[in-house]
Amino acid sequence: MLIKEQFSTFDVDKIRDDFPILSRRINDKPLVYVDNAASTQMPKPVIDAFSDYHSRYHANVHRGVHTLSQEATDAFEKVRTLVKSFIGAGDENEIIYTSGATDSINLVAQSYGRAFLNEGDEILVSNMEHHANIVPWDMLAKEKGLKIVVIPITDEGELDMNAYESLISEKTRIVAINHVSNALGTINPIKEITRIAHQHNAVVMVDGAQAVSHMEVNVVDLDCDFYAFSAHKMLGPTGVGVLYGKRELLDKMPPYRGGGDMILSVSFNTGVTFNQVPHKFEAGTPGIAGVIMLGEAIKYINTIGRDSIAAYENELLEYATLQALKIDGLRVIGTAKKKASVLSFVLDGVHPHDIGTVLDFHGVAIRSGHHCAQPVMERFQIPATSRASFAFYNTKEEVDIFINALKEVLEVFR
Amino acid sequence: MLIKEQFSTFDVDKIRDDFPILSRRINDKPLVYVDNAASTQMPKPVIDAFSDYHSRYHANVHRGVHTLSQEATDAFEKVRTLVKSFIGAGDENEIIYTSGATDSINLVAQSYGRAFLNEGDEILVSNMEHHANIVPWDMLAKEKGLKIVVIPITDEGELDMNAYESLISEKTRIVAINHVSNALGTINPIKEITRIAHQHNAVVMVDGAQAVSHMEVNVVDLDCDFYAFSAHKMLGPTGVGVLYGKRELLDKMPPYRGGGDMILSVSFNTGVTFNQVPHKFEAGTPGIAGVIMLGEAIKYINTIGRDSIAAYENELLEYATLQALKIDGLRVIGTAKKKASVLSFVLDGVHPHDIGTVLDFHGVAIRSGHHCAQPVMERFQIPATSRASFAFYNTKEEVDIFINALKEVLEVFR
Amino acid sequence: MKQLYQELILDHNKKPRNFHVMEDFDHESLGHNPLCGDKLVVYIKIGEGDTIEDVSFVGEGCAISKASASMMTTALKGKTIQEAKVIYTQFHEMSTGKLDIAEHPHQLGKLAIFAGVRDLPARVKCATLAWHTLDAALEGRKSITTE
Amino acid sequence: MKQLYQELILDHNKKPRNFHVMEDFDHESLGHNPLCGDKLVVYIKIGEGDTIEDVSFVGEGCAISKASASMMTTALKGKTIQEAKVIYTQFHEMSTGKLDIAEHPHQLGKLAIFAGVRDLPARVKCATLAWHTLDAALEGRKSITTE
Ligand SMILES: Cc1ncc(COP(=O)(O)O)c(C=O)c1O
Ligand SMILES: Cc1ncc(COP(=O)(O)O)c(C=O)c1O
Repeated sequence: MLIKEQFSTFDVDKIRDDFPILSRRINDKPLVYVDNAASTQMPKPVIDAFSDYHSRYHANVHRGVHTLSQEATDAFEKVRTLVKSFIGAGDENEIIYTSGATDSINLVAQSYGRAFLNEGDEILVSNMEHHANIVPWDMLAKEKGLKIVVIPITDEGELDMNAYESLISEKTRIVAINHVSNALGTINPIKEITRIAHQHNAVVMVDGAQAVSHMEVNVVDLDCDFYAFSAHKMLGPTGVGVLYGKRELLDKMPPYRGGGDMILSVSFNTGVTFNQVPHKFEAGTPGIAGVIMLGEAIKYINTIGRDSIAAYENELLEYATLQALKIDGLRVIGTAKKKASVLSFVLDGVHPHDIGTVLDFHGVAIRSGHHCAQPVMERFQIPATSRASFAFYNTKEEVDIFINALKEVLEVFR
Repeated sequence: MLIKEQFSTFDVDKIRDDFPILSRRINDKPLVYVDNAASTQMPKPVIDAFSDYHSRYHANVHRGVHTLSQEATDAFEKVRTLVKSFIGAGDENEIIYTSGATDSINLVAQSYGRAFLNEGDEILVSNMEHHANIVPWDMLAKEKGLKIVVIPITDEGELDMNAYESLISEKTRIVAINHVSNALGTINPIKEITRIAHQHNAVVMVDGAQAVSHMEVNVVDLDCDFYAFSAHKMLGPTGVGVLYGKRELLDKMPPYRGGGDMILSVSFNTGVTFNQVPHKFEAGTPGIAGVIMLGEAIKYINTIGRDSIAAYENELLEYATLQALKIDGLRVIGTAKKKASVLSFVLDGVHPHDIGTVLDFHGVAIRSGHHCAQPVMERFQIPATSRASFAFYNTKEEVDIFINALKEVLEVFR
Repeated sequence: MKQLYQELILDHNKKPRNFHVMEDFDHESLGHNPLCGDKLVVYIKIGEGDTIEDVSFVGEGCAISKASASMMTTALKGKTIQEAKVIYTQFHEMSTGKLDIAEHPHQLGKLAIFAGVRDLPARVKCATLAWHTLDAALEGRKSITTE
Repeated sequence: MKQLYQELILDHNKKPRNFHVMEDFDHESLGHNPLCGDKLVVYIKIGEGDTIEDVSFVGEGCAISKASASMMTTALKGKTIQEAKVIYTQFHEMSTGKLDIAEHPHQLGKLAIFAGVRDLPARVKCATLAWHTLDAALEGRKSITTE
């Protein structure tokens, strides 16, 4: 009964009313959406911000003299301040809008990496990264003759900190690490990682895609050099993301994409001069409504509070893990001491894709596959996992439905 | 009276009802939005597609086994077929989703340009390009030691075809040209341009940002190698765009951004293998709702028909030009024989920014400035222009309000 | 769900037929779906009159892909290459929804049980992996990769 | 609109005061707003007791930037550098909405007419260009670029 009482301090019913999709039915069953690590659902205030924008004040931003353009620019720029506070940055010019976490990391690889790394330099990449924090470095490494060094992970799915300390050296120029692993749920000790990296003058690229909506984040305290995330994993829209970078790094980096807004002047006679940060990195018309909705998503999350969210999701995860472990032949992949609300598992003799399909027949949406983290699968010598990932709008009852559906899977396949 | 009769064949009142923002008031006057070249407004069916998506079937696309993910993937991929037909492409794998025209052109510069151009090669860029079709080439040229050669334009703002023929040579590898100039309205003879380019084995990058919503476009007939445009200039959302490329070129091009979805497999032992087109170029979670809205925008435009749109807009432009030329000291910049509905002008003794501000007091939204086409300003030796750009939801009455407001400007400043 | 995971499929999944390495084969190919991690090898021995004298497979995969491979081997043994190709084409068209087996005559027999994947686009590749691999083997390609 | 384009501003736009090149200056700077194309040069001559003995400008720009430059020159002539800096700061704060001149005492005098740009964010840079250029000139910077 303890669990029940704890849950009741969090008014999840009221919260669920804000998410229209949660009343959807799938195969005649209520939708149980526990695929939040892939993308979260959107509450009504965020959805409404879109039609409000396009019904009232849409225009292209920057440099427009007319009212609509000023209103749009205002709303668009104000979100920078919100984002700044959301991740504890010191200066809103350190907030660059991108089209997603993937775009943010590519920006760093293409701008910082291409400008400042040289043949023989090393990039340390953890074995638990999402492809988004591997492939850009791999492409850069091939282009410039760099070496990718892999930081191993333990059987629990934690970063092997001893190995990290012995692999890092004066050759290391970049450490690429996620704050939270989407495949394992592991929360990494970023502060300790940056401390060690900085002793070797390496910069740290933190992929925060799975972190920002689940815990308080303070980039100044973490002392990371870059921090990337996507709006769609924190109640916002797809196609919008953020790159935070330390001002002194951003200032010296060359631009990424060329186009309007990122220049001060363009002349075939006197050449091109670039704009200041953040605009230097924001070429062309940005996703204006998307950014405004990112702002609404932040406000929504702030109203609930990330501490409460983390506490509640943690309870959900613990409860789900406990129930899952009672299932014969179920093995949890990723058993780090500090975890976000991700439950990855394999079930003896049943392929994850079959689990996914059977669960879908019960209305339960989980993800099956390699979760864009094939090196994690390789590390654990499995082709794929099933992954349930919880958000603060999920309930204990939904966990029960999910667990019961898993038991059905066993009945079908054993 | 002829004009009046022609106008009445097009039911603009009915169309205007679809655009909620058009009932907005600015400074107590009805909004007259004639800044469509910067960004168009959004009709209700497109706005509604957003909340429908997020209220009913949002999930991350590709590889999801569950129902929502399949529905989202389906809707997302179906738009590729719509886009294909919209621009007359032969194969939907030639349609790459990007974050906008700027992103599309950067993709070509970074992928095709970096892989296949070498020191001493030349890129021909017209003098009427938007910065989006200049800066990416300029950045590439600096990186690889290429030469940018400028194709001049005439006093009317037409491409100087004789100069083009004499500038192009075996050294020319890329010709960068917009289909329609956003600063001048000029419609360029793309078919003739590509014919000449191909005689010299150069590829043609067409910036179609200002063209797609105003006229029928057929990339196969134009025989261009690449064609770029943005959703937000054709009733869709910001943050979404398209790159069309010929399949044989796309196939041999290296990827652009690295991340999820653009790979087939990632292993620290056996390396990275890339996905097929179009996915090779679509790293990370795309703007899913954005693409779905792009599809709705195409359907909306198709219902009206681009031929009718072009005819109606042409009448608006002719009427507006006629009225504007009656104003003492007004000079139209861009008087090409073939023009889209862009009216750029300067007014003796009054700075464009003052015109913009005064017009805004009258509820009229035009753009003042260099329109991200500074080389055009340099060419005509003016600091900036005022630009009214019409869409099919504008009316003759709005043109009258605009013209009357212009007359007010003169009263204030003379 | 019952529609797809019928007894027959579950049975072939649990006890796949012709599930062994063939020593004395004429054709062999490795099929790989990198996105699921599924991998299987198909072996073929050709007999008189271009008939498929023997066909077997080994590998890992989900129930759909394993049952599909298993049922493919039982269905094709003894068929001519020509006949096998026809069945391959029909199976592919059924899975991708291009062939409505309720409306059109076909030679799929029990394989028609896989018609249900048509409604599960994410699983079509599972059902067709073995078949694509078979086709590759017959055409002399050593390996194929499906997305 | 009447709020912003008042007679005084229109008059200074049409007949800018101190609108000429200065031969015998102590400070000079070029201000450039590349986004509007506006460019102006400010000249300053320093007299006894650090006073601004003469100040003039030339250049191109919109009515707001021209009137602002013109009225700046008339306001500052005879002031000490110290006083000029105070007015510069107050003008800047008024234009960006940080100083509410209705509430707080200030030394702006007639320059208060530019308070209206506060509501026109796109035009603030027009009003402040001359002032930023003046500040740069006093600090010895040859040119500045505002965005
Ligand atoms: C001709 C032209 N090309 C390219 C662009 C850039 O489009 P976007 O800002 O949507 O990337 C524009 C829009 O401003 C344009 O008018
Ligand atoms: C840890 C991690 N990093 C990066 C990404 C990539 O994010 P996006 O696809 O939004 O660019 C994801 C999401 O799939 C993720 O989970």
